[in-house]
Amino acid sequence: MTRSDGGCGDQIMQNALQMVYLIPLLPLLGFLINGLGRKQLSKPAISLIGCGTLLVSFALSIWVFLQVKGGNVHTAHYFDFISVGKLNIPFAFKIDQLSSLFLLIITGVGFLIHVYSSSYMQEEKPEHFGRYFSYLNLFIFSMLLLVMGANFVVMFIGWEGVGLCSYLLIGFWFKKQEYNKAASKAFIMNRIGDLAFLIAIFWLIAKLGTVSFDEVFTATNLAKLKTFDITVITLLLFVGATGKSAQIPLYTWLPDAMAGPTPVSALIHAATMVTAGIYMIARSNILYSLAPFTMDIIAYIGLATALLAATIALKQNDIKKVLAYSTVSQLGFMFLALGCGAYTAAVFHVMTHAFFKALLFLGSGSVIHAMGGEQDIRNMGGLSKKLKITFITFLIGCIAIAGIPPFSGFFSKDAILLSAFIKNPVLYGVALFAALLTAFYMFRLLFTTFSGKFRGTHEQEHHLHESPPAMTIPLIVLAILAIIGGFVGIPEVFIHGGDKLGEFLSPVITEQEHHVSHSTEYMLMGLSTGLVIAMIIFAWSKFRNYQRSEATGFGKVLENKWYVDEFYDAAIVKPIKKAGTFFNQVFDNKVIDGIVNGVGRLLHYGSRQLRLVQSGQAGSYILLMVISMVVIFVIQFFIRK
Amino acid sequence: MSITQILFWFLSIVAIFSALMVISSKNPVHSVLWLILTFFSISGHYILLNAQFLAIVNIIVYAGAIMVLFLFVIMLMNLNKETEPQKHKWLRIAGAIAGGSLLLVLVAALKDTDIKHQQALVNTGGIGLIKNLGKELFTTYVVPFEISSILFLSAMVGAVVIGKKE
Amino acid sequence: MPINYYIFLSLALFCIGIVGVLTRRNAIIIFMCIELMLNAVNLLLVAFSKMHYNAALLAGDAATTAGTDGQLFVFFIMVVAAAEVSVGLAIIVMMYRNIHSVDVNFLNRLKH
Amino acid sequence: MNALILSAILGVILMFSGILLKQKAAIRNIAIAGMVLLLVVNIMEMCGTVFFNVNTHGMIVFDRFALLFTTIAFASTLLYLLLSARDMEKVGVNYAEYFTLIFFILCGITLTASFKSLLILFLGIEIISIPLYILTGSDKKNLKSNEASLKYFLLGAFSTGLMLMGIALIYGAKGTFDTASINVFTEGKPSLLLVTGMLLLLFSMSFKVSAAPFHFWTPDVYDGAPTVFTSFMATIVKAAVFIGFIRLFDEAFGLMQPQWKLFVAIIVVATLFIGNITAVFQQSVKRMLAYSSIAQAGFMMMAVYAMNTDAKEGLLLYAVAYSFATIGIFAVLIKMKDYTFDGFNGFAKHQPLLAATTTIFLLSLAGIPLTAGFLSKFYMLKAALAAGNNLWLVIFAVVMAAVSVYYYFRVIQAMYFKEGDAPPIEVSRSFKWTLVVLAVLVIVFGIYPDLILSHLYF
Amino acid sequence: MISLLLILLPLLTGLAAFFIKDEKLVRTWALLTSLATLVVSILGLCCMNDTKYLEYECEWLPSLGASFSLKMDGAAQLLCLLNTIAYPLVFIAGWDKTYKNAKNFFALMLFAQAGIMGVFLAADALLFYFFWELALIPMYFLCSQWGGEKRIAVTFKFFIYTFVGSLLMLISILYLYGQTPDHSFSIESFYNINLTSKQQSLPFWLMFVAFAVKMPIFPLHTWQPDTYEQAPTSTTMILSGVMVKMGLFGLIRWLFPVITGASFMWGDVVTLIAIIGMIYASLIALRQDDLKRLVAYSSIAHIGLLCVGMFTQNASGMQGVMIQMFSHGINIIGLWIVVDWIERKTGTRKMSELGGLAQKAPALTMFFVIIALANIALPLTNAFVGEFLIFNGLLGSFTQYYVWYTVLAGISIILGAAYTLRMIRKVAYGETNEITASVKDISLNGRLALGIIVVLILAAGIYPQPILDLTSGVTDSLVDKFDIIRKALLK
Repeated sequence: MTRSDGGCGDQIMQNALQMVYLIPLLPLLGFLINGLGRKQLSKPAISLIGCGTLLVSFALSIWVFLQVKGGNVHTAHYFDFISVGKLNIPFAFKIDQLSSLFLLIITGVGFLIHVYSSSYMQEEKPEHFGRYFSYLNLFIFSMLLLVMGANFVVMFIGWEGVGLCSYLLIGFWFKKQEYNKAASKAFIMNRIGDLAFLIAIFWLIAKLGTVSFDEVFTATNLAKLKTFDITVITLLLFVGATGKSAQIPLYTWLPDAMAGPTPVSALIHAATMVTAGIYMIARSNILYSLAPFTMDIIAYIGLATALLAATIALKQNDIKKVLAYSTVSQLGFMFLALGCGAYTAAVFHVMTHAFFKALLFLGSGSVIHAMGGEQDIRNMGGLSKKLKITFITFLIGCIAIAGIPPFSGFFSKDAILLSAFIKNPVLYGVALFAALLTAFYMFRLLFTTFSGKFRGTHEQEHHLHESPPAMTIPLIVLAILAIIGGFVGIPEVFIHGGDKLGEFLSPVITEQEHHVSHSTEYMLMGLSTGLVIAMIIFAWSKFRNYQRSEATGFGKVLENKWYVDEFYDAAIVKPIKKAGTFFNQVFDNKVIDGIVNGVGRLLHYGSRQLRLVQSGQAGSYILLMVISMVVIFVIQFFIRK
Repeated sequence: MSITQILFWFLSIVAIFSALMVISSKNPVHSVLWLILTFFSISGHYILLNAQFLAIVNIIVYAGAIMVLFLFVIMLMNLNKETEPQKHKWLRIAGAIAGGSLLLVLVAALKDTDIKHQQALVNTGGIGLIKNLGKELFTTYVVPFEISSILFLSAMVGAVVIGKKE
Repeated sequence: MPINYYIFLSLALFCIGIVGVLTRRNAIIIFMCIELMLNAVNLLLVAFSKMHYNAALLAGDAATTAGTDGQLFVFFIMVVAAAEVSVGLAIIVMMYRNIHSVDVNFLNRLKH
Repeated sequence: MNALILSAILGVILMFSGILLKQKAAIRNIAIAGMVLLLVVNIMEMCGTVFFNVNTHGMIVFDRFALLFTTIAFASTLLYLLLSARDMEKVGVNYAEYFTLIFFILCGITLTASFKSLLILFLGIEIISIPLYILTGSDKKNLKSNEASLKYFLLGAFSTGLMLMGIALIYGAKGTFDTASINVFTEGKPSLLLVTGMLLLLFSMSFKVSAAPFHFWTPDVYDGAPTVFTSFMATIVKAAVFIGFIRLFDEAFGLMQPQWKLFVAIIVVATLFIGNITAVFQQSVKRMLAYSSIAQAGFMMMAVYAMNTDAKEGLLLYAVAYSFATIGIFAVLIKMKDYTFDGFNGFAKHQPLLAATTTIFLLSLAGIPLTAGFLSKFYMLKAALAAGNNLWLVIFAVVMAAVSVYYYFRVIQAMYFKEGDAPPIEVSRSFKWTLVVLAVLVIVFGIYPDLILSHLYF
Repeated sequence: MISLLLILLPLLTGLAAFFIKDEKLVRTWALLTSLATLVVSILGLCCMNDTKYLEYECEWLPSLGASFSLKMDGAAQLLCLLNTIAYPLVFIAGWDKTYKNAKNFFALMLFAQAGIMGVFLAADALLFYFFWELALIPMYFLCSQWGGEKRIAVTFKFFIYTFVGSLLMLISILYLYGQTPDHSFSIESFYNINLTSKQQSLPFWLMFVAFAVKMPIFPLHTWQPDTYEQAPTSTTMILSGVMVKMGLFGLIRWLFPVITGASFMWGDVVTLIAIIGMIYASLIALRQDDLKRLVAYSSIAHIGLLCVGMFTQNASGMQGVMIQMFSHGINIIGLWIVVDWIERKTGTRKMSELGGLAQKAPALTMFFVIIALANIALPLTNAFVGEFLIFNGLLGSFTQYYVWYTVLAGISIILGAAYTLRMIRKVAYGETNEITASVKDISLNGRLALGIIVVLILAAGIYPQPILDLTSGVTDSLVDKFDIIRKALLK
């Protein structure tokens, strides 16, 4: 696994994995074709290209995965991206367990969502349709770069690339300025994180002179780093992650990002992009294991985010907003896991979450589709009769996220809770509470949407219909995955060696062994499951047939998301704008330019005064001459002596 | 105190007094007359300094030709006390102070020069005689002499240009 | 007579001339004052020439012509003065023709 | 020597031609021909052929420096005549006499450039001044002209008085008028008489070159004099007096630098300041040029200040750059009806060629590279820096140069960028071509000054 | 040979252009000649890249110790390439414009090119100063002849500003000349000057001010927005795309190698000023409504970053500057083309009056977005490489506050994203209004120019190594100089 020198050593050319560049290349091609030919191509052609390229790379990813499973991990080096002085940054891909797993998730879920989109976006004009698919492909491309990059810089390229795509896709319907605002907000908040990421990279370069994983994560290099450096670097990287993965304090962009088309929300803002932060930290777990302080920070931030988002989700009425906040909350769980050193658990949850959250989003998409663009759940209800498949799949999704065995969510969330318990029972308690809230608001959503009687307008009711197969099939597939997805990580307590995922990832992820008695483990599982079921029943009793009611008191605070956006606006945005106005109107014009022009004005004034000396009278001229003569004589004879 | 010294003091006082009168008398004609007196006293000094030739020339050229010219002009314009323009009082004072301070400064500066004890006034020596001067003028100083003719020419042409009626 | 006296005398005349220039407005008078200044210079030159002559004599050079140049310079000054006077008076007369005044401050178009 | 005598003769010839010939063209042609002859003869003397060999008893020495400068002066005068001789007709009836006086002035210039005795300097300056009084007043019916000539005369005579007093004191101290023997003093410090005389000479010379605080006559006289003659006296004459200035202070007072350097520095600063600052607010281009000539004098004074080889070369180059540019501008200005800045509005539309050349001249005056003006200023700064620890002076000069850009570019702006109807003026083809030649020369010397300076050495 | 040709070609063709009456003809002439120059510079880049072609020397003013010597190192080659690329782009983009008396316009443009080229090539201080001014004069005439309504005053201010600066530089040059062992202006003898850092301070500041005005660096920038706003856009492109680099190049060739000690000593101060300027300009850009002014202020911010990069005085930072000089030139020309098109078609530059161009002019919007994103240094665009290296250099530099400097500079990057996206949003997105409803998409020549620019952006963004290799020689030598000084001081 040593980085090749120059990239064309024989053993590397022999290595089949050298061909992985095809995986990102195909979506890139799709992007170019669809992007440039969006006027010429017809919709079917566009969707064919969009999905086809992705299908192929999905197939390739499976092949790669099998290769890796067969123990063939490889760093494919292509060319020197930047090489200055001692610093050399190659353009290289790293194919190992972690990346191959993510490859599967991205291409797989991505493919499904492409298929889904091809019918969901039917109403768009061809060129916008093409634009949509080109963006989507571009996103897949950058996401693949992100996970395949063999060093932090290539990773960063993808990192910013996905940010760009999310910007483009949130603002896809660019006629609506508030959508564009949301897009800009997403991009800028990501930028803040990215800056921290960059500084971390620079710090690494300054200390180690290299950024490639293979070299950074070697014992010799890590030994060079002082604890302080490691803490700073890891913290900075984590700040980067908070931007991308919507953690406190940079999470507010994600709910707004729901402005984009629903499949986009499913793909980017639920399944893949937002998990980039987790991937990055998991990727550099060796570094993090050396920075306990950072780990604590991560754990607390993650937990706080999980709780905060969950509380907010309780009172949201926009179906997508609820899902968005639940995403934030779930991401919080993942970070909690990371903070507790349970990297595998985090990755596991990323996977399962990708399944059920994508499922939920697509389901909501199907609902919105059916409701003719209506997103407010207060105007829904009783949809279960009309949208059977959607309802069932949605239900599965909810069960999965709520964490009821044997659905996938249960295993991953359980692993996380366990790790939290091991770190600190208090953490566990809070996390459990958040999990319960999750169950509650998810089922609130489910019941208000599907049960009870319809609360929308009549023509909406008349218009209600089940979505076409192109949309339902992905739902079904994802539903199946949401059910069985958890079986790759069955805890030891049930089956010895059930934790396939853990084994698979063990080469890249080193976790300290933890030991809790089986009884405790059983007890915890039972507790959580029981409470969750109780919560579901409570929600059922409360929202079986929903009555519209104004939120009051605390509920209002929650409905307004703890006024965090308002706070940011007042604390940061407004001052910056004020400063800009001040500099623009006062400082630049009056002060600096004032000085410059003042010199000119002074010149004029001096000139006007000075020419009065030229009185035009010979007498005064001579007088002045004589006086100056006297002065000079005095200087010469009486002063200079 | 020899006779020459007495003469020196006398002439000096006359010169300075008449010079002061030149600048102070209201009537231009009077100033001219006072100025002529000044020139005469200066010529007296020349004689004391055995510069006989210059003394004569001074009287002929200055007191004679030039001052008469002035007198003619003044008469021609019949300037007199009434037509005489007066400077503003303060300006006059300022001028007087300026000139006076210049004198003061110069005198103060030059009162102890390294040559202050050298004698100027002795009755010997004939360099001032026309013979010597002429010899010098037409041998060593012939070139400047010719050049001065150019000066006169230009002055003449100038007078023509300015004076000729159109 | 020490040379200092001559220096002071001519300086005095010279400065009187300057004062005249400064205090009068009649162009002709001003011009006359300038002539006075020139004469002061002449006097000084003659005195100096005499002084240098003496110095040379005392140095023991019996047939010296030291100091001649000074007197010749005076001669040239007179030449120049004459020329100047002719031109100057011409100018003054010309002005008088135009404005019927010899006041130097009367014409004051050119200023600032 | 050739030039000295020939110029005198030519003066006389023209004086009579005024009586004998009636048509002005003939007179003009004689003058120009004479000018060419003068130039040729002078160049021949540079090459070593001397026609008249008069023993000047060491009062006049035609060394390389003097000859080179006189050549420059004659060349500029030739160009000046070619451009502006025609315009003298407008001034008054005494057409021939004007040429006569100009030739006499050239005679004086030759003296001033090559004197070795204070007497010659004095005569030279007087031969320059007296005709100038006349030329200034030559527009007899014009009161401005009268006023100018009266002021010029009174102040000039006054400064002559100062100069004579200075010479007298120096004579008292040294007993000689010969510059070389003035410059030697055995006793450590120069005597008070000498210093006083030197300072008086400094004043009078500063007056003649219109350096502050003895510059007051300049704006009024340049403004009031007929523009044709302003052009002449502002350029060639001023340059000549400067040559006399630097010669005097190099040869006679070279060893007294401690006594005068400070005052020259003060004069430089004052001149630059007053000239540039006052020019900013002027409304008439002619008067602006008068002030600018003061400012340029300030720069030339830096040569006197520095007093080294660079300074001398630079002064020669400056004489060329400044004279050529100013002559060109004045030649155009004479043609204008309206001397105010607004008079130039839209000038470029009607007269693209004149505008272009004028622009080049203005750029040269402003000291923009590629023009002779830049290199001459450059030499000055270089010389001043080489003269010792005086960065402050150089910086000040540079800032003032920046100020000068302000008023020079006002003209360019008016000509090119302002809308206006400058009345179309008709100019002869020869005039245009002479102007172009002048502009080309300005640029050529700006790129390769050695064309001139290489003649300074064998 | 090559170097001489690079100067002579535009100069002579410019002269010739004065005599071409027909507008169409002179336009073609200008384009063709600029292309020829481009070919020459490419020749110098690839096949004739040997000192005997790249260097030229002949006698000029032996008495002054000045000679007409041209030297073409990596940096010079890069910038000459930029210069030669910029001109055809400008001419193509302005193909459908008409100027009153066009011949003067194009002639002056070509003169300016010659002047700029000379600045990049001159290996003699006096010659350098000559060209420095020569580049300025045509610009002055271009701006005040063909500019906007406030052009005269604004351009004059610009002229005075830069003129004062360059005069100060002249003093500095003269001072250094006095210190040269053999009194000569040639760059080698300038490199042989040895002064203590303290003695160097004055000439350093004198010279730096000149360069700072040109760049421009806060607080000497106030000429820039007005000038960019008033000048004819073709000229603005050259001003901001190429001329600005003269200042930076001055640092590279005339300040750092000659006055190394002071450059090191004052590095912190200058960096701080530049960073303040970056944030300052970004904040102002955030509040601009006028497109041109916005671009102008963003340019100030970017140039500030470049200056910071130079003063990191290590390989990474300076290499970053090298590539970023090129990138900034390309990108900002692209931005100007877009802005110019918008102004010409809508008659306004006010973002508040624009909007919805994405519907009317998708192609334009596409280019606009790509270039704008390049402007905020998105990965795989050229600017990313440059800014990455600069920031890396900054954090790795030896100033004791490097962390804070990096963070502060980073803030301006975020702000940069903010105002750029704001610009895109207000101009391209949203509903159309009566002004933008009738806009047509960009014309063919515009597409061509922008297309070339986008290709360059991506090419340099994906595979920047060639450029870095080109300039590595220059930066390495500079780094060595600084290392020596640093060791001397730290001892």
